[in-house]
Amino acid sequence: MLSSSPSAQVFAGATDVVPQIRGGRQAPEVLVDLKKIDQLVALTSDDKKWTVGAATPTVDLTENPGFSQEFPGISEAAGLIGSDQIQSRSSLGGNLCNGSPAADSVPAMMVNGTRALIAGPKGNRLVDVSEVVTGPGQTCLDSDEFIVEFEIDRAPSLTGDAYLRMIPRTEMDIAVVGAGARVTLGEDGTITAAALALGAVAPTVVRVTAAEEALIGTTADEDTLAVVAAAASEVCNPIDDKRGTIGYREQVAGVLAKRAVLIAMERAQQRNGNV
Amino acid sequence: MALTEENPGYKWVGTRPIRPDGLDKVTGKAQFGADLTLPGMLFGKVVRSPHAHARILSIDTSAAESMLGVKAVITGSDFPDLAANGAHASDIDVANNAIARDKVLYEGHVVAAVAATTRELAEAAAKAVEVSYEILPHVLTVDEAMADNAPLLHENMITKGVDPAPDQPSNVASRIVHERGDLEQGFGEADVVIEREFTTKPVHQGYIEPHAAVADANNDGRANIWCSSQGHFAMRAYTATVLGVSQGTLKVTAAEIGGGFGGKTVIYLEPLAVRLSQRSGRPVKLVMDRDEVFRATGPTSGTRIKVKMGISNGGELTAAEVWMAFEAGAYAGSPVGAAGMTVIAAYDIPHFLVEGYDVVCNKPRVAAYRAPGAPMAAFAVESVLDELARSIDMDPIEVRLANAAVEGTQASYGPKFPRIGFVETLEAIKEHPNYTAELGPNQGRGVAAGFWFNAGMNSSATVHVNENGTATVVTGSPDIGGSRQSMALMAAEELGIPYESIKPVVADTETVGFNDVTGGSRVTLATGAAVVDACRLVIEDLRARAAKTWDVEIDQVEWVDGQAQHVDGSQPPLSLNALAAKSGRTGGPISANASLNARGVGAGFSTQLCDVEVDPETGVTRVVRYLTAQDAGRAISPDYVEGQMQGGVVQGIGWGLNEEYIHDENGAMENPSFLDYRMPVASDLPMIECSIVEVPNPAHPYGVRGVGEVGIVPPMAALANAIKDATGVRLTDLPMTPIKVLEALNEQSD
Amino acid sequence: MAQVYFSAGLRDLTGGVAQVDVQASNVRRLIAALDEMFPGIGERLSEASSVAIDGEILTDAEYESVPDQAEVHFLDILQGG
Amino acid sequence: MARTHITTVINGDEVDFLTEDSTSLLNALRDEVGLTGAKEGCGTGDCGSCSILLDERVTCSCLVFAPEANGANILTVEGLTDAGELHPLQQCFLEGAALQCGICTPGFLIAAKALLDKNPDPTETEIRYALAGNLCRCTGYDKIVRAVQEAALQMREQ
Repeated sequence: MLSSSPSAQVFAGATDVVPQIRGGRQAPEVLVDLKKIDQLVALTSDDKKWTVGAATPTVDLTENPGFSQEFPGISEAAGLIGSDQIQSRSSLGGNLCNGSPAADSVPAMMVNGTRALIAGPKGNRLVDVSEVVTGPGQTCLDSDEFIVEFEIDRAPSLTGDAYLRMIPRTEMDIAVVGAGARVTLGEDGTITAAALALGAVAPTVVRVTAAEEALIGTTADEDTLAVVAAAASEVCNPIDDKRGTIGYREQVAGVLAKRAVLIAMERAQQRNGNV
Repeated sequence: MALTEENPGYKWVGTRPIRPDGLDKVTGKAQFGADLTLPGMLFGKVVRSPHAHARILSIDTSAAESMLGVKAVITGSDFPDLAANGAHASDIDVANNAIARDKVLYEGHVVAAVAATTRELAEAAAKAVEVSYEILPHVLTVDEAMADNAPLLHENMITKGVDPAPDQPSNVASRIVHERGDLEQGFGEADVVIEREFTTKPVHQGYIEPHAAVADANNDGRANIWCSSQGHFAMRAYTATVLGVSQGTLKVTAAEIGGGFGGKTVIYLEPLAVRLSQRSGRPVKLVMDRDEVFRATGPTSGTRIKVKMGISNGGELTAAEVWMAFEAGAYAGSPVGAAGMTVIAAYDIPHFLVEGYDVVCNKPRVAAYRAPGAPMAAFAVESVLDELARSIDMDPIEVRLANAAVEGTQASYGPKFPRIGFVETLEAIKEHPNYTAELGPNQGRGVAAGFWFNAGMNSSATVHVNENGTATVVTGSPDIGGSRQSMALMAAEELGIPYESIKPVVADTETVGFNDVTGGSRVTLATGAAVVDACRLVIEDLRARAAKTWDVEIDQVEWVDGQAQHVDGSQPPLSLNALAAKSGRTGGPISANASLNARGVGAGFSTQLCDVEVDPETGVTRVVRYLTAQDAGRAISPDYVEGQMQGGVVQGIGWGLNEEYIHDENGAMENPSFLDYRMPVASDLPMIECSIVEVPNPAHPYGVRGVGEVGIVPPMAALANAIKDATGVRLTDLPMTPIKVLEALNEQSD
Repeated sequence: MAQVYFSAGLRDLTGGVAQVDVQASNVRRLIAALDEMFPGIGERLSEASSVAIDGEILTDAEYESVPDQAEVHFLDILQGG
Repeated sequence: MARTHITTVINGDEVDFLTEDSTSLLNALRDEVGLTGAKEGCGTGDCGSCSILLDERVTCSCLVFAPEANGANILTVEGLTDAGELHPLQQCFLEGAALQCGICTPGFLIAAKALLDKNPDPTETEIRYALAGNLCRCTGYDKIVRAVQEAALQMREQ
């Protein structure tokens, strides 16, 4: 159906599509409700991974105790996408495919190595979430493709993640800066693996590899965190817009990066053994 | 009824019963502006300018008109040219703002409107109207508009209030000035002089209900209008002016109104809906979407204000010099006049000069917003006062007490104050435990005060006694925040019957005498006084009927607790019920009207205390505690007095921290949505603690002062003073966003 | 005699005079008397101002009586929200 | 464009209506079904005035395509009252003066019901965050939060 109608628009929660159509920014001939496909609205896990249907309402993630304990960062990011009203409808698939650099769930998914299963007439392909968005509003999906589900490998023990964002209010805003972090600790309490991703500071969500490398082998002590913050600020390539300035985004990216790593550390220390 | 301050002995006034209109509002039955549907009704849509300043070269409506289902398309040429008819300048501005003629003056200015059988068709037809523009250079701020050689919005605008009158036109509509004493002497007597410059952005009233109007025109030239507004009599007058018809041809019914705060005292849609209805022969509904509300209605002015004040080491203010410029938007009429009158009115300052400018620019025409003009002025002066108090190491309440206006103080705007309650609000804050509560890390505390005149104006009320002894109280003041409850409480008190026996009604323009707008915090005072007068006429009539029944003189009859009593107790009392049941025998139905131009307006004062916590690494400010003390004169309905106080404070918090109009370089608004125009949400706030101060207004039967507006005056300065206390940085540019706070903190640490 | 005060904004019409004593029984007559003293001020006062008599601010007050010794100020008309 | 026939259960009653595919559920409820309790404050999901329960989940009806409601169970503010008896939230909003102009009230009542259905004993902070998707410009939220606290207490005691 998607291939036959060039102006077809798929939607899950439609929280962005409805206003776009109404505001005249889109005029699709066909609307396809992905929620009607069972596989797209599901949340399951096995020994190896969690599978999240791309159109699953984010409230299903935040209200799932198992998922939320294992990936509190993804859960809290999902819980920041708009109000309770929005979370009844919003989905990881929609949040990602909008292509917004400020999408809250994307840094959280990225630091957890999330993969997207993309379906299309030429068959299915599995793509790392970090490769889906190619620019503001742009994705690697062809117009006849859509995301079916996300796969997230089970978190090893002594692993924790976190997502923080800066908004002027406490709710109902688009992130001015977002930071997702994940660390895994060795038995000695030092970091053996680290991931850090920032939202709203560049055309797409960016990984802070310099910070990740700096964290390895440390306990995220103050000196290391200063390096993390500096690396985070350094990787930013933001714009001045109505929501924030370049200088502010760079500075606060460092602050949130540091804070997110600390929370992830704390969670990692508490999570001994697979949930 | 004798009124004593301490124990008025009221049975209903001052109680907290359920509001008369509440049930309809919690069950979804209440009919707001957009809720009405008439048989055969069409949907309208307005075509708006995408340019901030442009000449309209041509409008081609043919494509829209030829669409199936499109029933009418109108443009400015469908309305009379008031300028050619020699109308008053302010009426011409109202008409040109309702629909542009030759020039558009802001993005969102109306250029045409359509009516069609469905919402979707109307939107498509609006898009099909082709307007050709010659884009003109624009000015967006007072600085740009006042610059030499600035592009002019109105080629014939000569500044008023300047002597001699300028010989060249400009974007400055008028200048106001207030002056007393000798500035040089005053600053000479000061030990500390502080001078600061402040800027504020336009902010919107932010009512949740977009403007809506339904019009149904008959082919005899008459038309019915249903709309949500703060004054359906005013809507009738403005609409008649724009249409060039007699007011008598229009009947306006007030829908329930979903918030206004001043922004619904003006017309936008009503004349368009009537004209579309006339052209199509069908009822037409016009409803704005939120984007239109932001781009084309409200807001209040952006400003630049300079304040210089002097104080003695003993804490006495010696002099003040204020310069301010207010954006009026596209047409003259910013609230700079009120700002000039209120800016230092709360204090007794011997030497001052206040100068203000009303400046047009290419933004939507400003509309009234809660104590129009006073909040920005207070932000500046109360911030400087805080700095002065710090500089002489004086407590912020004490410095205000030392200079506070009291009864007999010659107000800066002229007359002497009658009995006012400013000092009492300051003392209420000082005595409250919040004033000395411990502050945590990164927390700070700020105090600020505010003054607002309040208004009186014209009101009418009718009281009908029903056959069963209940009463209907009819007024023409749209109820925006619970005024039907105040009317019912005062009527119950007067008539001596239960509150539940009173049915308050807001009637249409043909059913009750004239009422000015619900604005200026006037309804409980002025319309309330009309209700009280009408009740007293009814009581007079009831006493006469009891006297007739008992065959005695009227002076032998008293009205006590809802019944007629013979002064010597020689007759069994006659209840309202009994008198109503037999009214036919004593002269017919019982009812009375009262109309008045209200007297005895009592000034309003508010003092507020704000505790904030500032994240030093992100600049985010959170309000952790808030207390507001306000003189209500007498709280007829304490629930809704608190509601006004809390609502005003929270609008002020939004104004102070996050709300602002953001425009791009082309003069288009960048944030016309509730997502990016950031009004406070529930999780941003603590409880707003209220201390109702009651210093009765001696000139009102129940001591009422207006309470609706003054609450929004202090919050921005209270926040700025608290941020200063928490961080050491002084912010002078609203809103005090995390970005600005962090920049200031960075500068401080450099 | 009522004491009439002119705000700074009106003083361009009074030649800088800030206060005068005027005998008039009501506001309309007061304005007429002032217009004789300061030609042109009458129109300005009746068109765009409120009046405060002994501290009470009134609008549309032309028939309001002016007590002997009253303190009278003319003010700009205000708009409320 | 041909209109689609939608069958739903609204406030306990089976209701059919016709709609265009791109019409929002809010407009369908208001224009086709005649239920005007849900209000449009923004049309973009930012104010919550149009809140309904859609299959028991709180949702902005302005962000739902009307055809999505086919087969769904909908609760609007008009359905909160049970055989003329007010829901405790409605009663507490009235008694606590938790409304001024009243335009946001239907949305708040629905959002508060969704909260209390899930969490019968919320903290003040939980209430404030659960209601953060509902804008009120009149009250400053104070009396609304208190009314929800009171209703929660009454419902727990029942």
